Amino acid sequence: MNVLLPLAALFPLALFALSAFSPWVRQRLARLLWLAPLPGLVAALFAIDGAVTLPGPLGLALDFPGAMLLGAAALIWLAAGIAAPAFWREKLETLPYQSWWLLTMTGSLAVFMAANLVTFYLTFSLVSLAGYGLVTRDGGAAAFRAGRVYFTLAVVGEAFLLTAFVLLAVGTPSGSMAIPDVVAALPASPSRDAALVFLILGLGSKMGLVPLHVWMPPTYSAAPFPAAAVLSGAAVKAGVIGLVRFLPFSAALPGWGEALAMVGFVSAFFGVAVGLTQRNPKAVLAYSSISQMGFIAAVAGMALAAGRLAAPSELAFYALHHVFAKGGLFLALAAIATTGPRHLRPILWPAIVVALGIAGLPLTGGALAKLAVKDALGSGLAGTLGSLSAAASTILMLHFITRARTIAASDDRAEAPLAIRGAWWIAAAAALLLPWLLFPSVAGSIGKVLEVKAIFDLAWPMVLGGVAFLGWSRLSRRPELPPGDVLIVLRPAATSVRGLTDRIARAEAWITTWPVAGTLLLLLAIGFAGAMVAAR
Amino acid sequence: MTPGLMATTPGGLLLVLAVVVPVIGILALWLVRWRAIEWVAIATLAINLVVSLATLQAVRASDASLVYLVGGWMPPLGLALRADGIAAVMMVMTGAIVAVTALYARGQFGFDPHGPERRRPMVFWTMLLAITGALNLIFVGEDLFNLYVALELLTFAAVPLVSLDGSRDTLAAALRYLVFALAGSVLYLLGVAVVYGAYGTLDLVVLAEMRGADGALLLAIALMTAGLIAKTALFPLHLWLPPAHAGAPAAASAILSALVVKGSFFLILGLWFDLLPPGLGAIGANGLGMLGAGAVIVGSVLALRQERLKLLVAYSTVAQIGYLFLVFPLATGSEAASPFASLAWTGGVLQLLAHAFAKAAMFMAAGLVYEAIGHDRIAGFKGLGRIAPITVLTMTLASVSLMGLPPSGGFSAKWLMLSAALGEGAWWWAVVILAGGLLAAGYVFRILVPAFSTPEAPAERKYPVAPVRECAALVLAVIAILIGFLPLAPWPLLAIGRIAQVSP
Amino acid sequence: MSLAPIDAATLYGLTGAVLVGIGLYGIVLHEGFIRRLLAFNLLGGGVFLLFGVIARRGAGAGFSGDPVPQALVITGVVVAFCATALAITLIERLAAEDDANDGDGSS
Amino acid sequence: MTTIVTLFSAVAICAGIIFFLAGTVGLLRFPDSLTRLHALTKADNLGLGLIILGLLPLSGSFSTALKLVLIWALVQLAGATAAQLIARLARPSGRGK
Amino acid sequence: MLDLALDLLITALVIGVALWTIRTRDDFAAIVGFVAYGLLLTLAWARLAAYDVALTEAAIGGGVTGVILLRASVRLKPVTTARTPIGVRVLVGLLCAVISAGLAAVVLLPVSPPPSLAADVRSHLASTGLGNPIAGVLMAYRALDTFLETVVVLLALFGAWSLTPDRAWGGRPGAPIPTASFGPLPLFGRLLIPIGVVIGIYIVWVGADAPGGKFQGATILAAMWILAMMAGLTEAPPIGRWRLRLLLAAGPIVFVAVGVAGIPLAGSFLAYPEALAKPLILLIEVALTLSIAATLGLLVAGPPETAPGTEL
Repeated sequence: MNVLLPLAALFPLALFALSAFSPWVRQRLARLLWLAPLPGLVAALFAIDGAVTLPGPLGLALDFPGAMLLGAAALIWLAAGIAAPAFWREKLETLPYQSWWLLTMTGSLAVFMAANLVTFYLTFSLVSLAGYGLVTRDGGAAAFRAGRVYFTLAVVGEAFLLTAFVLLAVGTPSGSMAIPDVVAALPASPSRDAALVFLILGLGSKMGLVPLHVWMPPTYSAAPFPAAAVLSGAAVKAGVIGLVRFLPFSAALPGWGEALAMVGFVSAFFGVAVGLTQRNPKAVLAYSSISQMGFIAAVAGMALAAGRLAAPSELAFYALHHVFAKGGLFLALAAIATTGPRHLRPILWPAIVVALGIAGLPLTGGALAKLAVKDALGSGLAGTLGSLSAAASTILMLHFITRARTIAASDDRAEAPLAIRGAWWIAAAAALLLPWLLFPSVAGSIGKVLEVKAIFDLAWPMVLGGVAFLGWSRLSRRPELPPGDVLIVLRPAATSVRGLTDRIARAEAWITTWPVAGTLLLLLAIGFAGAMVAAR
Repeated sequence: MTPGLMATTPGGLLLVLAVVVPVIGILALWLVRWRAIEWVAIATLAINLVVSLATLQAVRASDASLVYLVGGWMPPLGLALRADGIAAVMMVMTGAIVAVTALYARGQFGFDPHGPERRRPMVFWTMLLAITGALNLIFVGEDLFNLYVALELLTFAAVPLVSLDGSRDTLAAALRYLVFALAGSVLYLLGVAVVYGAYGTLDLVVLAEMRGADGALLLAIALMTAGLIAKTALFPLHLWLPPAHAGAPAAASAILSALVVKGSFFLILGLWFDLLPPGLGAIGANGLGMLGAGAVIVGSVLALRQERLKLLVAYSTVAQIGYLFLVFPLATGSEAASPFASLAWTGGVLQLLAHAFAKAAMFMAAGLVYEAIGHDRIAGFKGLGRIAPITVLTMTLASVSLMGLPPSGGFSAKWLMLSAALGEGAWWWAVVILAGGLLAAGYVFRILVPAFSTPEAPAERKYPVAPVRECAALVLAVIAILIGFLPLAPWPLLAIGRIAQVSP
Repeated sequence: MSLAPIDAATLYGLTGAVLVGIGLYGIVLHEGFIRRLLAFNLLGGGVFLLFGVIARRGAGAGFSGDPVPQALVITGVVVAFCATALAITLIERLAAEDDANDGDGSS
Repeated sequence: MTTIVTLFSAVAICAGIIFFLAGTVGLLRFPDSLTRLHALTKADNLGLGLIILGLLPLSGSFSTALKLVLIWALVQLAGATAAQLIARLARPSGRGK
Repeated sequence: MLDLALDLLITALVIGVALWTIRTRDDFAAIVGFVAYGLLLTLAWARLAAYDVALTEAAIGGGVTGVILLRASVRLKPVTTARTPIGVRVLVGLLCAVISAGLAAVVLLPVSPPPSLAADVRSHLASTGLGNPIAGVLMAYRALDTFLETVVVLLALFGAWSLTPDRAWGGRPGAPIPTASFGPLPLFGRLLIPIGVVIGIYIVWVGADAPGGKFQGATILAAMWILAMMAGLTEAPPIGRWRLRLLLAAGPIVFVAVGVAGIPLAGSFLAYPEALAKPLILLIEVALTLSIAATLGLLVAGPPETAPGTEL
């Protein structure tokens, strides 16, 4: 049963190796890409609580929250794998497309199974760096510009995470690298605060929490649809599993908890506010991701403050729904973009239900997700903020639906290929139905969902959101912001950095002239002599 | 000076073989028929690898360093050879990389067994053996003047490799390298003179026992350090490295970048951790650390800006050498029992090893790319993945180690040094290491992304390349990755027999 | 740390120190490589003088000077000569290449 | 007896030095290379000869004296050859540098 | 008192010539100055009673290096060096002064009993069968240094040969010199070379017990060979010739053979059995002399420039 874990992680890698070295496999693999995540799905279903140590510093283990997210990620990869051949057609038979697709998949599936710091860091970095290949797959100036921002933030985030892990490892007296031991030793370790700061920064850069979200909107709006689907669906959840695994929920840390919750809520509302100013539906979805990830961070924060042991599975459950909802909506956009107005209805109506589900439409998967995390938020200020964020999400989703309709194909009889529509329907079904199956094992009996109070708690934010949206759509002139709002501010920063590198290069050119280098050699000789004599 | 301490140990003869075998190889190379020169060279290097592996085994078995009194004379009068744990590891590294480079370079440089004798193969194989012998002597030498002669042997063997193709630019680069290295070795010789003037001996063990701490020793160590960092091309003094290493042919630049610069670095380690009394090194070590930090930042920024692959990899060497010098502040600052048991010491050695293998693989891959598409301008790398998949795989694996992604040697080194830095609270070194990692990811991706991207016009391979040469480069890259599978903790092997520990 | 008596050895030691200074000055500041090489040989002469002083002061056991540093100097002079020979051949070959390039003007 | 010998040596060496001086002044003052050659070879050889003559009695053993004479012979030979070569070089190119 | 005056004079001369060599703007003048500097250094070494070193300095430091520099100066076009700004010159001058001051301090403040290995050398010299202590150090105590040094010399030659243009590989070293049978130089050659060879061999022979030795003797022999080549009396052998390479490698080969033989016979590498010490050392010295003389001669001649087989 343990063998399923390495198989799930290494199967896509093996396919990558095969496709890299034999053109024969490469032709056939294009249509069979959806097979790659299957071992992951099987592992998620049957290998829960499995653990295996690979040679060297690597090791895999799977617990219930990990299994949920692994299964969800595998499913969305499967759906995207079905849509990809229809979307990219013959381009998918070339090495670059397959290699970046399979590498990102390896990283994004394995990150949920990482058992120790090194494996988690490897898989986290792999999904980030390989993601760059997916983002810039179809080329284009916008894609490469977004890719540069994405790559910078990915590498910076990875550096933060590495610092956090080193601080965690240094703080663990036993010196073991396994995640449970490290997290157990965290509250008492001397470098706890620094570790938590860098952890939040590292995972936040992946999840798109506000200061570090600038890469998400341009990247998702520039990336091709299947790439955007898997990146927003599965890849972002590497940050969520990070929170689930590394936050010490057993020890209540009110200070840190509230701080994280505050960042989370700021991201939630910021995402909606800027999302409303976007015209491109992909950008709107990107901001919806920022908002949802903010909400998850807020829930995690509150759970950390209260020291809630059940938080990991609740967070994972909420994220599971988000995988299907967000990944699915991107696939829906792919379908909408290629269908004429006449065939739009069978794609648009499920999109509306799933979109509103994100905001917590009663009886949908989203509602279950909201209910699962309601206890963690508690009834105080956080609870009301949670409901307000649901209302905000409603406005954003309605905005998304109006925007989504505009990108429908002009040719009336155009019909999206069945593969893309099929993939969307799979994701939609998973978003709506799968939470119902998993809810009992996460947050108690189904009955709770059907209580009048629960439905009312979910309904009033939706109504409030709807009314607010009507008011909003009446506004004649609405502000316009390019995707990646804060980027405008950062643009001059980028040019100044380039200026800095020019200056460094000029300085280096001057230093490497013979007289200067010779003088420096003499200076260093005297400097060392002085330093040592002074130390005496 | 306790006589017991200085007696030839059973495995001692291996040290003599390590030095003499390459020399015999050189002599044989010039006397045998032209057809057989490659076989003589490869046979010599194979024997050398076996000798270094035997040395490592002997050191591990006896858990003490091997000693050999040359000519039977006891230092300070005579010369002794000593191989401690770290020297044995360095010898195996050198032996392995040189052997694989020999396989990579077989049949190259226009070597036609049935044709007339040609200049380039004769020079390449002679200098390759000379570099191996010189490096082995640097790792096992114990007398400061003996090490000076070894350093000169190393420089005289490296310079002709730089100007092997005889073009004007490589000649200028070789000349600049030679004269700057000479300036460095003269400073080193000054230090040797001052040491002998103050203590009457040049043997490191005898000197370490004297526990001298007066001005003369400090002046000597300062001069020697300055000379050696000139030969190691540490940041402000790296003017000669990029043109030299980029101009040399691929096999040669692999050896130059991976091994030659490490020889003089190994001596600085010996000076600072064995000869210098513990308390006095603090300020100087931080100075070296700052230079290393400068190297990491400037080297990486320059590498990011290069248009040609070999220059990019050469500047990457400048940056990765910077990491090595972070060992000084971290090891002297650590509270571990001795600096050799500290995380930073093992981290430094791992960085040295991982960089050697990864850089050798990268330069060989650069050579293969040049042969495959006729140029090494990075802009024109589109579609390389399809033409030379094994070469691109080699570059990817080597890049993983250079970037410091697990499970590679580069990552283990980065992890251990970060742990040392953050453990000691010296967060600024940690910032440097991380910044270096970011920039390394930057310049590495600059190579890999075009290699993996689809070209406009379907690119095709210009010249066929023997698969054994691609596999040779791949083997080195895989070793760089495999080093990452070693445990992430200080290696006891590296602390065996250090002179500072042996003498109470 | 008594001051050394002003005798031949000390005098030549100071000469050596001054020569080292002059040599370093020449290596760093000269433009052409041949002049830098000259400065390197001056510098070498100075360093070996320092060894000579140590040898002279170490006289004893019937020798007019400690033989070990003298042996080091002999080895050092030969190694320095080899370095100069290699460098000069490089300089000449570089000059020949420049002429060749200037000749066909395609430098 | 010894005083006469030392007196003789002193006189011989002083004469030698004077000739050396003359040669050097000639080297500096003469207009072109041929005349300078002339001054240099003649004056210096004679100067050296006188100095060695002066040194002969002071040298301890006969072998040392012989070595001194050999040195003088070598300098003569070398000086003459060098002068010939430089002269050949200087003459065809007109009045020399 | 007179001695001190002489030493002061030599010191002033040496430093004066050195400064002049650095300051002068004309390269050729600097080289001539350097040759003078080399000879003055020989005087300094003689005054320091280090006669072996004085011989070496005269032969190799002043002599052969001067010849190579002159050979190079003929080929180089005078490059007008732009004067570096005064500020940089002052700074570098200051730094050099500081380093000189540091070394002067080390010289002026010596360790009270001057450290020396003279006694150790004396006590073990008998077992090496050599009279000259420096030969003892070079050939017995630090034999590894000397062995490596011969390899360095050989490697320098191979390095110089590596700078041959590809078409000229296998040709005769150095620029082609017309073979002349008359004129002042051939006459000078015919007179001097026999004497020179005899003196060279004598110096090698006497080196075992008195100042002299293989390097100095080999340099004289090499000088004679260079003179013969310059005078056109003999032709430089093509570098491809096997006998030449055997001659070049003879020194190190004999050294290694005797060294390795030392392991079974005398218990350690480069150790000499008690009875056979002197003959073995002399054997090595002879072989080394031949090799080093050939190597120095070829180094001075320089790498081949004309393709093999193109006779003038």
